[in-house]
Amino acid sequence: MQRFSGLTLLRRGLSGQRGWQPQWRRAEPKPSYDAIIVGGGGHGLGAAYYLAKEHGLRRIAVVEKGWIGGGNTGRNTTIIRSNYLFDESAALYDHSVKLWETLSQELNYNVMFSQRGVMMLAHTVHDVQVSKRHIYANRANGVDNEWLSPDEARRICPLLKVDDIRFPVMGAAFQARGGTARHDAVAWGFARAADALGVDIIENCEVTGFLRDSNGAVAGIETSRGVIRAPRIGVSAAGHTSVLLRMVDVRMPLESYPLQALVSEPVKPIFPCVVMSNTIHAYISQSDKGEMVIGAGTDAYTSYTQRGGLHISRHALEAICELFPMFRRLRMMRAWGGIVDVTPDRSPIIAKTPVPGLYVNCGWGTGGFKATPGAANLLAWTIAHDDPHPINAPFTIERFRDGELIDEAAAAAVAH
Amino acid sequence: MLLINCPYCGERPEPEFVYGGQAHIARPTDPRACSDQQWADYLYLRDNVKGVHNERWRHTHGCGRFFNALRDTTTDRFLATYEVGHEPPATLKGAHS
Amino acid sequence: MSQPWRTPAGGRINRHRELRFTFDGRELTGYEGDTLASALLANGVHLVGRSFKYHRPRGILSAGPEEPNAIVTVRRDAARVTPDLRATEVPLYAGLDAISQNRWPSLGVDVGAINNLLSPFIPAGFYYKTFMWPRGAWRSLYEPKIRAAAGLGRAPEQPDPDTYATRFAHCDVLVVGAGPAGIAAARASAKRGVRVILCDEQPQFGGSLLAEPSASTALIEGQPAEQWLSASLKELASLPEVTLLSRTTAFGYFPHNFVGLSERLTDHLDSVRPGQPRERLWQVRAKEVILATGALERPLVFPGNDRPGILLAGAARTYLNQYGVMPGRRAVLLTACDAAYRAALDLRSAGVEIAAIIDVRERADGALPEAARRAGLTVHSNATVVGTVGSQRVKAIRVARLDGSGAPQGSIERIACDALLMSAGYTPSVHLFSQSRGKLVWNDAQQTFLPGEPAERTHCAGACRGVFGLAAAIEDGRGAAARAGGDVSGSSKMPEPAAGEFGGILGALPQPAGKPVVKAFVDWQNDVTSKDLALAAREGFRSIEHVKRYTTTGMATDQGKTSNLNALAIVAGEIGKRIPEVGLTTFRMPYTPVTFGSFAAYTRGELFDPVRTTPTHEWAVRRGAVFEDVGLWKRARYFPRKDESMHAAVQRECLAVRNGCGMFDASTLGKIEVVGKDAVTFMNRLYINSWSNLAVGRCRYGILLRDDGFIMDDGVVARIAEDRFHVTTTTGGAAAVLGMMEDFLQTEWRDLQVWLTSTSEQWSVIAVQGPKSREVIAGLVEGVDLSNAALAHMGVAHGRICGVPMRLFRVSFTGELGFEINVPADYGQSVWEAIYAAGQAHGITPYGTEAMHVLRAEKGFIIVGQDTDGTVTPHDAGLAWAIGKSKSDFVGKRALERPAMQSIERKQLVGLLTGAPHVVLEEGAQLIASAQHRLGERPIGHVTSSYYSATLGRSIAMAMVRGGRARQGETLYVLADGQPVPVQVTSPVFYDPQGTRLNA
Amino acid sequence: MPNAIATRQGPYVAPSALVRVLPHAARWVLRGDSSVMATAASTLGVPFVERPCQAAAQSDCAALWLGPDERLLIAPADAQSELAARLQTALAGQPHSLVEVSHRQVALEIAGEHAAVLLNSGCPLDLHVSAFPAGMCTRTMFAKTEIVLWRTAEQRFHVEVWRSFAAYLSKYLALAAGELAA
Repeated sequence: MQRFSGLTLLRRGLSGQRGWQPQWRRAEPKPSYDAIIVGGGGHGLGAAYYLAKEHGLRRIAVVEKGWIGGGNTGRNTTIIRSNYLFDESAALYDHSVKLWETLSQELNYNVMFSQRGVMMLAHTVHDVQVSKRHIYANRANGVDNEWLSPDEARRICPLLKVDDIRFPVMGAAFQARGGTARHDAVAWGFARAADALGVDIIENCEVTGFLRDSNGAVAGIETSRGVIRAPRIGVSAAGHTSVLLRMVDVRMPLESYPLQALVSEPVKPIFPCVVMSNTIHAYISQSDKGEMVIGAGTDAYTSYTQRGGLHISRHALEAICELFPMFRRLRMMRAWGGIVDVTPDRSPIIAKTPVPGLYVNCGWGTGGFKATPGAANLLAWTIAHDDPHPINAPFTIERFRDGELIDEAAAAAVAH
Repeated sequence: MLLINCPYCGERPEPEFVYGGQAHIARPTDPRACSDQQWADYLYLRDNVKGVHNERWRHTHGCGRFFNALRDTTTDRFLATYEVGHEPPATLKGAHS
Repeated sequence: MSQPWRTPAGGRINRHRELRFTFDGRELTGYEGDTLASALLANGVHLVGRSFKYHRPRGILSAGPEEPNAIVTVRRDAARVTPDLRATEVPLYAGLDAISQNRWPSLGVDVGAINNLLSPFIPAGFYYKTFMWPRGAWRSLYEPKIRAAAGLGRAPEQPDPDTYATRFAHCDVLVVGAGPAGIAAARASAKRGVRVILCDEQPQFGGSLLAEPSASTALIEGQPAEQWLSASLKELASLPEVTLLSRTTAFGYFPHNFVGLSERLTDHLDSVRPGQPRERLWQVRAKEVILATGALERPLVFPGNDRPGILLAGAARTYLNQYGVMPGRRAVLLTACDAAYRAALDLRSAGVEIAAIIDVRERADGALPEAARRAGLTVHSNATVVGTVGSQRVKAIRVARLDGSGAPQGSIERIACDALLMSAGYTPSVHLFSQSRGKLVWNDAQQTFLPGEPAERTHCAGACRGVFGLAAAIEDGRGAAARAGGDVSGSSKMPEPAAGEFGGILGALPQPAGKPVVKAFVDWQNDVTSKDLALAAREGFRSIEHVKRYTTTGMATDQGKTSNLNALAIVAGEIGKRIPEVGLTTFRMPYTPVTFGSFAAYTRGELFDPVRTTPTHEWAVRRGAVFEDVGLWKRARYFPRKDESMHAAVQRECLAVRNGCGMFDASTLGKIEVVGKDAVTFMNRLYINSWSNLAVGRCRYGILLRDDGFIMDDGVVARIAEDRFHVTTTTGGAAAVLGMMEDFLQTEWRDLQVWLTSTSEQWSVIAVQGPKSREVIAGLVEGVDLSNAALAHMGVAHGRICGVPMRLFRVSFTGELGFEINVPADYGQSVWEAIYAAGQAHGITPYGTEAMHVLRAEKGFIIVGQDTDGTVTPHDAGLAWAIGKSKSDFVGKRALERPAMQSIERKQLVGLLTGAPHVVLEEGAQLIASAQHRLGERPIGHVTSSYYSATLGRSIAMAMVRGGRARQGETLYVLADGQPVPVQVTSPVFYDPQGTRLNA
Repeated sequence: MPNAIATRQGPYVAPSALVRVLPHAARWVLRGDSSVMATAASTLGVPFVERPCQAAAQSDCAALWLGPDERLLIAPADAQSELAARLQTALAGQPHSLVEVSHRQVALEIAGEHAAVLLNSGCPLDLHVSAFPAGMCTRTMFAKTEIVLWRTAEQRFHVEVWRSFAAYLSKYLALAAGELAA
């Protein structure tokens, strides 16, 4: 692998930036591999990288229907945090945050992980109770999270309007280690590093079926570019997981919804952290390029169209304009949609499937980006050991049958 | 904002409706006879079809009625809507995969 | 002389109204009808901005929404500051104050221009390759620097004082674009008598006709074009079913022919009337959509193509003919198509010297080139520009002949000029068609993507589908209208475009070998050069989406309107593929940027979400109550007496209830009337409780689960008649419970004869609680015997209070003798006041939600959503007693039998008492089993409710603890801020466990 | 006899040009099959109409089709108890649900040349007279509140809204009406 550094950039600058090699090879599918990852997003590429790096597998392929990083990896709002309520979730997401903290060096690719802090606003007495429960639970689990008064919140984010709004801000939970990263770089960085370890990254290769051996175990995949055999296959295909697993007659507790996001035109730095409000549905940060990056909600109905309704983006901007009334004059430059796969308890699945040799990583809903290195790392472990790592052991498919839900959504539920 | 053809009121804008998930998932008549797996299947397993999806909507802010629809989840185009308790229109049934 | 570059006459500006404006503090003048760009050009100002990365001086490239260079901030006043506006779209008004961006200290002298010298070392994607060492420096050093360099204008820092509006509209035909094709389509549609909306982003309708010279001899339907335009617009304006929207951009095409339009209402006005909305978001549902969105001219990619003074040929023509502005005195045209010759001819007529026409094509022998030659203009075909000269304005160009292989050869001729017009041809504007998910098809003849199979009821007309030329566009517009009107007689055939109206080239012009420092820009704003695209291709980025993301081409505020096709062609060339094989990046909304405020429109402050208030709200406000938001409701949290703290007020309110009488507005609770002969069966199937044995005139605490076994809601349910229940729900759960009930009734239990009606707002509910409550209401109530014998705890009676009908519940959420008085809502405040007056003798005290929470916690009553969290079963909450034991099924029952639901390690509801009575635990604090917490040791529970109880003279708390009920008597430790606090696990019922008080 | 007699007070409604509050009314939600609806119509003295989204009105009484088995009955406030008794008597023996909701909601009238345009500031329905003629009624949404919308004349609408949403609806209308005045 050609090393990236300021020095090499300088040196190549003297010769017109010639001599750079492709960051990953354009691999042709081989007849067989030790393991195949289906899905060339950050999660899938990362899983291939960790399989090669930490588990010594050498013959690995990642097959991607389109271009790598073109799914939810490249369509999210890049928020990274680990302040989840339940012990199992906090452990999972914090595993990921720890990997994020050294990922640029690990991959020799600047993924621009920016620990700007994530502020989650509380607008009601109930919100305050829920926030504090998160904070105390997180701290007990070694995850940083602190309570901010409205004044303290404004000291960190001076543009935030806390009074004279429909739902005044009563405080906020703040995770300083949270932040954002450059989404495309994560896919490319994992691809380049995996490629350097011999992983074949095969783009424009759509899976059309699975091969099974006489015991019912998985034996390979049928693709638009021919049959590829492997005894172990990890599916990391986000919104299309249900479609793929149906090919081996496994129905998944998943539904795929459109999720939208949008950015403003770029402006000079003005916004120092990530601000989220689950109560009024506002999610905002500023990108390195200066755009305000805003997450909108999911549409009400399942869809694979990668687009959503106007009322969904309106709703997102209503909330942003309420909290940041100076942003009413900013303009939406671009909006886009992704497909998110949602489980009944809003927690992911990283697990073995009923089919031997077939593993799945899915159900990340709206929060998959933050988990990229962690999920990849754990999927690789699970494939390598044919058994989950203790961190992802609770995130099975069977938890729904047994009632062992990790219900992050319900835990924030409002009643009274 | 979709335009949805309520079988009772005609074409109406999406804000009047509430999505009701996959259609034709009947609650087992004798839950005691269900295994844990069967009960979990009823609660949680969904086809999540990429293609023609059989789904429920309720015209909550209109006539209040639940009804069923066939919608292509790759285009969001509705093929048909029909009343609860009815089967999807025969001509379209083949489309359901 | 003011406006030295203005023509003596002509154009569509109002020369009778001169407008003063400033640019970077310099005072200038223009005319009404100018854009900021045309006014700047009229003053000879070409240097307008600096590019994003290299801070290169930039001028005005275009005359429309595709402008990548001339990006400015407009400041109407201190708060009305709008960054990142295109000068080509900013309407001039008196007093306009425009400021250039991305430069320091000034536009002329910009320190950031050093980046231009460093450019060899900062190619596309350089930041992925560096800034990684040392690790900590990213956050402290590199990232702040990168961020400071990025961004264009400055965001406003004061709240926007403007207002925004929105409107839903419906039509039979929406026509987007009021050029010749759009107007023809609108007229033809309107003739059928249907509802038509015609919108255009420009202040005036006419599209390309506006750029025609006023003396144009072009004929439309036998009339001079100008006459046809005004007659058409007059006709359209006279029709009641036609809506004409100028300054209105169709920015988004959503499913089912739903189109978002952004109408700009005040940005062109000198002053704005208070309350006048700045913009209106139109949300249009159209039966048929006709897209007549025209085409955008492509720039040419050649070395030094970004200097101020270099602009699109069509833009030059627009400035001349529409605005009466000469872009230079000595111009050169560099072209790859015939249409651009019109610019040279028109400028020549206006007295501009045309130094040369350089045509990169081998031959230039169409009608227009011939006309140019006849006019005495020098045409060099088979030649190209290999460089430009000038720092802040082009001074000269360097021209070379092309050899047989198409490469520059031979001597280079320098031609002095102060303007370079360029045209690579036109790209049809397929943005909205693509947004609608219509298929784009590569057209080899036109070398562009054209609309193919539509996904919606969409019809394209004119240049946006490759139909160029006036007559063809008109015919096509009428054809589209016919198709939209249901005429299927094969009229979707494309009219034959006039010869010479299309054509051109894609990609970079041939460059001389060597010369690595000279830049040929593809994306002006983001400073992406043809070399950057080549580098991306070398580094393995072969998908156009990858190239776009790696180089940022097409990702600037113009979203690639001028750059996308050129970039695609260059990438295709680099990797040796045909353009359609490389693919096209997806078109996404918005077509041009749309103000956030117009999306939010009226939705702000008290209109952000409805503020729901109860019938006694006004009284509570008068009493100085402090309110809390619960869902959309405002509920009185406590009623402080002057200078009283919340803590003191709550203690006082609690003690008043315990010792005398308190009153509380419980109106926000959801209420559902369940009626029908099968009502009891329905309730049995739904709730965990048994209802068969509930007598008429009695009520019961009911619990509702989801079918996964977890508590969803709770509330008191009264049997009003054999076939009628009055069901109450939590405040936040009302809509969800009704929805779930309807779901079961309509889709699962269609055998039941039951109807549901929401009565949440029919009833105002006044809780009168405390040992004196009976005496307080006795004097007001008629027709009900309030004695314990006649109306025992959980009894329900009908009667009158203060002369109005009432449903009286003897229920208690406080543990005291109490009544909940339901009266029709409009009487709520009046009855409340009467009770308050009657209670004066007994020290009646209004209390809020906070005291209510304390009182119920003293009794160990849960609050769904606070003590439960969606993962709690009735067993967990200590409510298993409520389950109707003989029932074979109810919603949630089967799920309760799953293994995990049976675990003794589940969290269960318990009480907690601190050793020190004054220590009030933090809600949400975590519980651990030992005094020392080891990091990573998982907590065994959490505090759900915690208060200081004035009644008990100590703190109390409720908690969910693993295996909690078996731990009664144990000492656990509470982990919050500071040292763990020891607590004793107890029953959650702290007060009057026998219930003697509420049965009094 | 109690010494205090309660008075009726509707919710706050923000004033604006095209909007006025209609007088208190008696209201019921009636559920049942078409024979129930026919009985109720004759009791109320309004025509029996089965067409979806159609109101039947006569003098001060109206029956609004809200769903296939649902009507909103509206009558003068002072006729409330008498009509309630007559309805109960007439409907006795027929399966039905009659629930009084007189105080649940409040009625506004929006009238004038711009009435439909004003409503379209928050209501996503096609209110062109060809699509929503006089006599048509339906539950629908106005911005973030549910309403019942009934066109009583080409330039006049009767809007029913739950009482706690009346302030929101009327303030929204007042704001949107401001720009129409211009």
